[in-house]
Amino acid sequence: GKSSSSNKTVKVGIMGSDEKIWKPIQTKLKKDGINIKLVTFTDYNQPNAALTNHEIDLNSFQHTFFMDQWNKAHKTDIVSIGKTVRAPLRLYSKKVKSVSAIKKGDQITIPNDSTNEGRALHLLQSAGLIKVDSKVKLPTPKNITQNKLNLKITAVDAAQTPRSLTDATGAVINNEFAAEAKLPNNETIFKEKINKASIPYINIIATNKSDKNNKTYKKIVKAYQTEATKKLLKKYYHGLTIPAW
Amino acid sequence: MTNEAIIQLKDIDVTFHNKGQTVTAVKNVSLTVNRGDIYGVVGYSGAGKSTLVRVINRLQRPTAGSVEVNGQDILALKPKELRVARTKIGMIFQHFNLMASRTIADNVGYPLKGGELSHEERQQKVAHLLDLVGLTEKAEDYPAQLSGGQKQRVAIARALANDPEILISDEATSALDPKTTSSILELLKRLNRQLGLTVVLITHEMEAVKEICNKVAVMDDGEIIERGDLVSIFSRPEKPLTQDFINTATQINQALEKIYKQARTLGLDDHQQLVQLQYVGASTDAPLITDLYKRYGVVSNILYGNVEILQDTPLGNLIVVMTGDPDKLQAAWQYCQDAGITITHLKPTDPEVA
Amino acid sequence: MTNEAIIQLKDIDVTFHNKGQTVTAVKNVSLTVNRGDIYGVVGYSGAGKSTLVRVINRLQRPTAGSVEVNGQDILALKPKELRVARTKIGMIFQHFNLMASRTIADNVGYPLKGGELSHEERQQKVAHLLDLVGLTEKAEDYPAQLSGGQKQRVAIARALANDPEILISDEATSALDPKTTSSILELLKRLNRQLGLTVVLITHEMEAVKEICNKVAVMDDGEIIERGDLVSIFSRPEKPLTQDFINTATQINQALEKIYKQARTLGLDDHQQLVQLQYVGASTDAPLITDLYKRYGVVSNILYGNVEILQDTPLGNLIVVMTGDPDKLQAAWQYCQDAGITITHLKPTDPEVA
Amino acid sequence: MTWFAKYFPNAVTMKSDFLQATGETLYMTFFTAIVAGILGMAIGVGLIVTQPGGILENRIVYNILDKIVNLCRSIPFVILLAVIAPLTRLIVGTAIGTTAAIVPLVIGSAPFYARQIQNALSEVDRGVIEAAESVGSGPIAIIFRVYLREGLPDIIRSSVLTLISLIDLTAMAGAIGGGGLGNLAINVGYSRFESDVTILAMLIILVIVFAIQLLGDLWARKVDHTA
Amino acid sequence: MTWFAKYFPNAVTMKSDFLQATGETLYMTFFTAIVAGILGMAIGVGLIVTQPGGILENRIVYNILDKIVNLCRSIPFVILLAVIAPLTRLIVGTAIGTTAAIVPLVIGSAPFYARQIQNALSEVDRGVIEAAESVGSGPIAIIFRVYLREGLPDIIRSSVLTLISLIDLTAMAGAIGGGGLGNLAINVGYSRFESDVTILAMLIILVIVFAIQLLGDLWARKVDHTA
Ligand SMILES: Nc1ncnc2c1ncn2[C@@H]1O[C@H](COP(=O)(O)OP(=O)(O)OP(=O)(O)O)[C@@H](O)[C@H]1O
Ligand SMILES: Nc1ncnc2c1ncn2[C@@H]1O[C@H](COP(=O)(O)OP(=O)(O)OP(=O)(O)O)[C@@H](O)[C@H]1O
Ligand SMILES: [Mg+2]
Ligand SMILES: [Mg+2]
Repeated sequence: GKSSSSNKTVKVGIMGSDEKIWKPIQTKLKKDGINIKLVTFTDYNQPNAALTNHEIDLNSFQHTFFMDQWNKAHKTDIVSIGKTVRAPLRLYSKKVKSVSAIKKGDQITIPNDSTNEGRALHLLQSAGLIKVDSKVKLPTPKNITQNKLNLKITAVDAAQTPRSLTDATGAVINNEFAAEAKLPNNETIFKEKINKASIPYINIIATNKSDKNNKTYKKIVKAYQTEATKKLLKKYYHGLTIPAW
Repeated sequence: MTNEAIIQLKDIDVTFHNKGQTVTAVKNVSLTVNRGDIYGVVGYSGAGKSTLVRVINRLQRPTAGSVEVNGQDILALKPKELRVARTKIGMIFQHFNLMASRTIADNVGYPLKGGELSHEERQQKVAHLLDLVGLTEKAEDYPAQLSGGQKQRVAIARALANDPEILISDEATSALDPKTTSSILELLKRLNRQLGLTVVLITHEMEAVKEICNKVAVMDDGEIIERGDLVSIFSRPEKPLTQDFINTATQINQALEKIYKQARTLGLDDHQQLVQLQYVGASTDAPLITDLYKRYGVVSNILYGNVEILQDTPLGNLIVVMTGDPDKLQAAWQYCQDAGITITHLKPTDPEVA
Repeated sequence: MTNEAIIQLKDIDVTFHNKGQTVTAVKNVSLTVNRGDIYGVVGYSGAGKSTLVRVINRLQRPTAGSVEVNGQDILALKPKELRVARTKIGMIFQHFNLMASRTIADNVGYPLKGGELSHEERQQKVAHLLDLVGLTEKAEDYPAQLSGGQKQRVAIARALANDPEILISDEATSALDPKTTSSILELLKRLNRQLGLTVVLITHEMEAVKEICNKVAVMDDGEIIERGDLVSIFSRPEKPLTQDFINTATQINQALEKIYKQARTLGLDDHQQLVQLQYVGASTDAPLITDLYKRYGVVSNILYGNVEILQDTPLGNLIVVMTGDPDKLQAAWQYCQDAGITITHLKPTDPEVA
Repeated sequence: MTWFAKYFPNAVTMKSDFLQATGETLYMTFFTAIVAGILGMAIGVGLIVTQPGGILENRIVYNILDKIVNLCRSIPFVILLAVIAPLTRLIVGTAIGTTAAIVPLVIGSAPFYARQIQNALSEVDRGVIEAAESVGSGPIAIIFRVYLREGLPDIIRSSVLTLISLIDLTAMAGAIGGGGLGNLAINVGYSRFESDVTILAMLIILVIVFAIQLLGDLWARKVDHTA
Repeated sequence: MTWFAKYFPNAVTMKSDFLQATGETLYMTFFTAIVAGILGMAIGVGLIVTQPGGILENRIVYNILDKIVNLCRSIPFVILLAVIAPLTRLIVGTAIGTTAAIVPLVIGSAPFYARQIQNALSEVDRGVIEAAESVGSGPIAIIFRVYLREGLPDIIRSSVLTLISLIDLTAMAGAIGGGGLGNLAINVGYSRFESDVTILAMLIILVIVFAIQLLGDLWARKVDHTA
């Protein structure tokens, strides 16, 4: 979309679970003559491909870290035009009350999509459970350099992580799945810290570099970064997902 | 042959329902086969022969009627009892029904599987059966590699594997050459004599019927229209169909046709007469044709003849031109009739005489 | 019948290779069939008959040899040409090969599909063909609902659908009752006479051969061991196998066996002699048995007789007991021999005479 | 509707979503079935006629078809989606959405169907083929009038099997925004732990599956004249 | 190895991952094949013998089996994983990991295989069954000595088809930590944009698929004595 004239359709690629946040924004913008069409995906690889092929105009599903990785691998120019949320990972357990109670040989599950997998390992590292190779940006269980407790770390489908709590001692769970699974807060035994290291994990609205200055898109970002959205996030995520603007 | 009934079919009906259509293949048929019988079943293609015999081992449940085999009410048997009963009833299928996945030896040995025989005994038995049907060389081949007649012989050997008391043979020699047919019929006859095997033999080869059956039933359109022992059926067929079958088999119809054609050109005069002589039994012991000349000076020229021996009874069927004075001819015919010979006067112009 | 060759097989070999095994089904066979011939092929089960005829329309490529049909080198034809050539060669398969998914009418009409006939013409033709084989009623049924013989008749009708010039019939009447067989053979003969249809007829029914073939080839173990016109094969069979086939067909072997049994108990004296008389052609026009009495006072009693007419030529086969003075008997036999009759003296103790 | 609202608390508010998802599933299944059906049928027939001993025996063509089928069947569907995106764009102009999903669905199911057809047709009696050859039928006639006709009952049964597998496969179309009931069940019901949505979506799939199986069975029985 | 290192820059460092994934795929495929094979075979045979006109005709059993198969086939695999987790726990003690994946894989592929078996066996000639009945063979003998034997070439072909579909399915086992080549291709190669890993994983899958197809074809040809 090159024109910034009002009353145009903007296709926004999102993950299905974000629909409830985006629907009210869609309704609101309609009054301003911006027609948002939400395109939902389930696979993280598709929204960026669709963006570079101009099948969608914006997407809102990734954090900066993922975008950078993607740009490097695919030699594309996708840029962020606005922050959305922070979605810190948490380590949950139904079996133990604290990290220190984790025993030798226990099993910990982590999400199996690459960024969350790496992030989850870093989380376990900051919880003092393991050490991972610092040279590797996106570590996998293979890159664990120290595992004193001899933990069994298994990567599973992100949606499986809450479900795996029955079997595993602990599970590193994405905010959205934790929210959807309505996991009680007291089952959190470790939380990703919000600090410099977590900046790359701030979620964004992204577009092609050529559309960086598109006024309509900026309006959409504005429409997202409102109090109303904050309320919605609170309502749906109970503080698991934190507004980042 | 005792007179103990081994198969008793009573008032059997078989009706097929196929998508709206109804075909009654067997209608109200009753049939008793005694132990030791070789019972021939003949009839038009589609008359219901195969359907009828399939009722005997309940491959086909009749729509109505009762079936008793070996004193058991077959229709009332429980599955397990039925299976035991079936092991005593060998069956040769019209379409062979061999297992494509098994070798010839394996097909023949199939009925012995799960039986009491040891592996060696089974192999020996199979070898013996294959030898009986002349297929020893093909033991390790598969049905697809066999000729039509070879497949049929495998089916025969398989049906005999269980040493059945009853053998149901649905056109078991239809694909066999005369020599092989003969040897198979010999085999059946031997088993019949030596072991008392009862045979129900569906066939359309009247030669085969003549050769081994002691009783015959004739089926037409689902019904048995005539039945009886072999000689009476062949010598005194009552129904036109039965006559037709016998005539076709002896080729008398074709012969007559040809004779008529010749006779017309021949031009028979007053002193000559075309007659058909039919006789059963003793008549052949008396030298008929010589007699006729000796007694009446009547000269008989055999145009067509068929004298055969059924179940040790000769059966004669001659078409002759008799030449002599008209009154002598009359006397000769009288003589024949007195001797129990059936005389039919044939007129060359007559289109249809049998 | 012209003498123009329509099928010429030269030095045909067919070898099957199956998992290591090699079977040579046809060995160095040459065969010429003239336009208008009805050529019978007989032989033991497994002799190679089916394999041989499949070579004619290249369903089976021979391992060696050449095939010429209608002046075309069949083995050199391109696929398209072969297809055209095949439309002129009707084939009745030993195992029928009907399409289970099509009705009877549709099976018969199959060869006409894609041809020049309009829908109505096709339907008419199919109706006519079904009528010819007596299956009008079953037109809308499916093969699974037919009896064995009915299936075979469908196959016959299908083979005739294309009005072929050549009909290859592999045991086309083996599943048919004598009456239906007769009518099918009649049909073939009529097509042969009226339209010049050439027929290659594999059969094991010697009756069928006698009824319609003008030439016969006898196969044994992959080879043609004897061939010639019908009468000469039947009257003067050279190979034991051929003789066997003919004898089995006329049942002379079985008759002899029975006669021996009777004769032994009969106790023939010096004045009596058991003889077999065989003659071809004109002999039947002379009243042989009366003659023998007139001339030599020899009384002949026919124990078994078979006089039949092949291709308008009578063929006689009698077993008689002749009674008379020894010297008269001698004279009578001489007389017979002079008249072209083959005399075989049978001794009741002789176990094996044909 | 109270019991429904009670047992399906989330689903009850999603009527339009369900309608749309059902429509999408039917849409994807239908068009994929047509295209993959024709393609798979063509390849399956191709395999049968060119195989050793086939009516158009051709070792090269057979091997190529055989290898292509195996190749396509080796690619996990998610990866297939990505791999053939350029092709999808070429054909439907975009690589996302319900229509775009049809392309990978076709590529994903056609080879499978081809094998099914090949298996079904390899049961057609060689003797019947010979009978057709003997009356001068060419390859085209034999394919359409003999193979596809004699093999029909088995083809129908295999098609039912493939069709049901295809519905399963459409669940994965969510990955490229294809939507559908499977997607609803997985990405709404399952991922959001709203099991009533999952169950309702599955019930609708179940109804479709049963309908296909029932119609297929009836049809197969109708055209099966072997007994 | 230089060209390999050049074209497979990431994969070259992952030898042990590939070995492990291959092992996992073979492990899951093998054990699933055995269990689902037996189960599917039993159900398929059950369907055949109890169907109308079958040797143990039984409308009730047939309908139950038929409905169960349809039901299982209606559930998308990912959901199946979750739905049967309790069962999985019961059987293998845990619902995550390679061994745990076998349970849903079995439930996911057995009904499919059952249908394949049913289709394959419905081609067995009725006349041959009758011949066996006529010599007094009981249902067990007819199943093992006739159906499974006469239908063997078709059963092998169908098994190859199912086995290859199963390998495809193991790719989804990644969802519960099952690992395997498909998971490697998707969750390492594809989602980290390391296409060389994806390609190598697919190549290994391809080799397995070809091997199965080849062996299956050879075996089917060996036991097929119909021509
Ligand atoms: N496909 C095959 N593979 C191996 N051997 C075969 C094959 N087809 C036929 N044969 C063998 O070739 C020989 C001749 O077979 P053919 O079918 O020609 O006999 P036939 O004369 O027609 O016999 P019948 O009268 O019994 O039909 C037989 O011994 C048979 O076993
Ligand atoms: N399954 C079936 N469905 C419908 N009709 C059938 C079925 N089986 C046989 N028939 C019909 O029943 C009649 C009798 O068939 P059957 O097979 O008993 O005849 P047959 O006397 O054995 O004939 P052939 O000598 O030709 O074998 C035929 O008209 C046939 O069409
Ligand atoms: Mg019959
Ligand atoms: Mg033959």
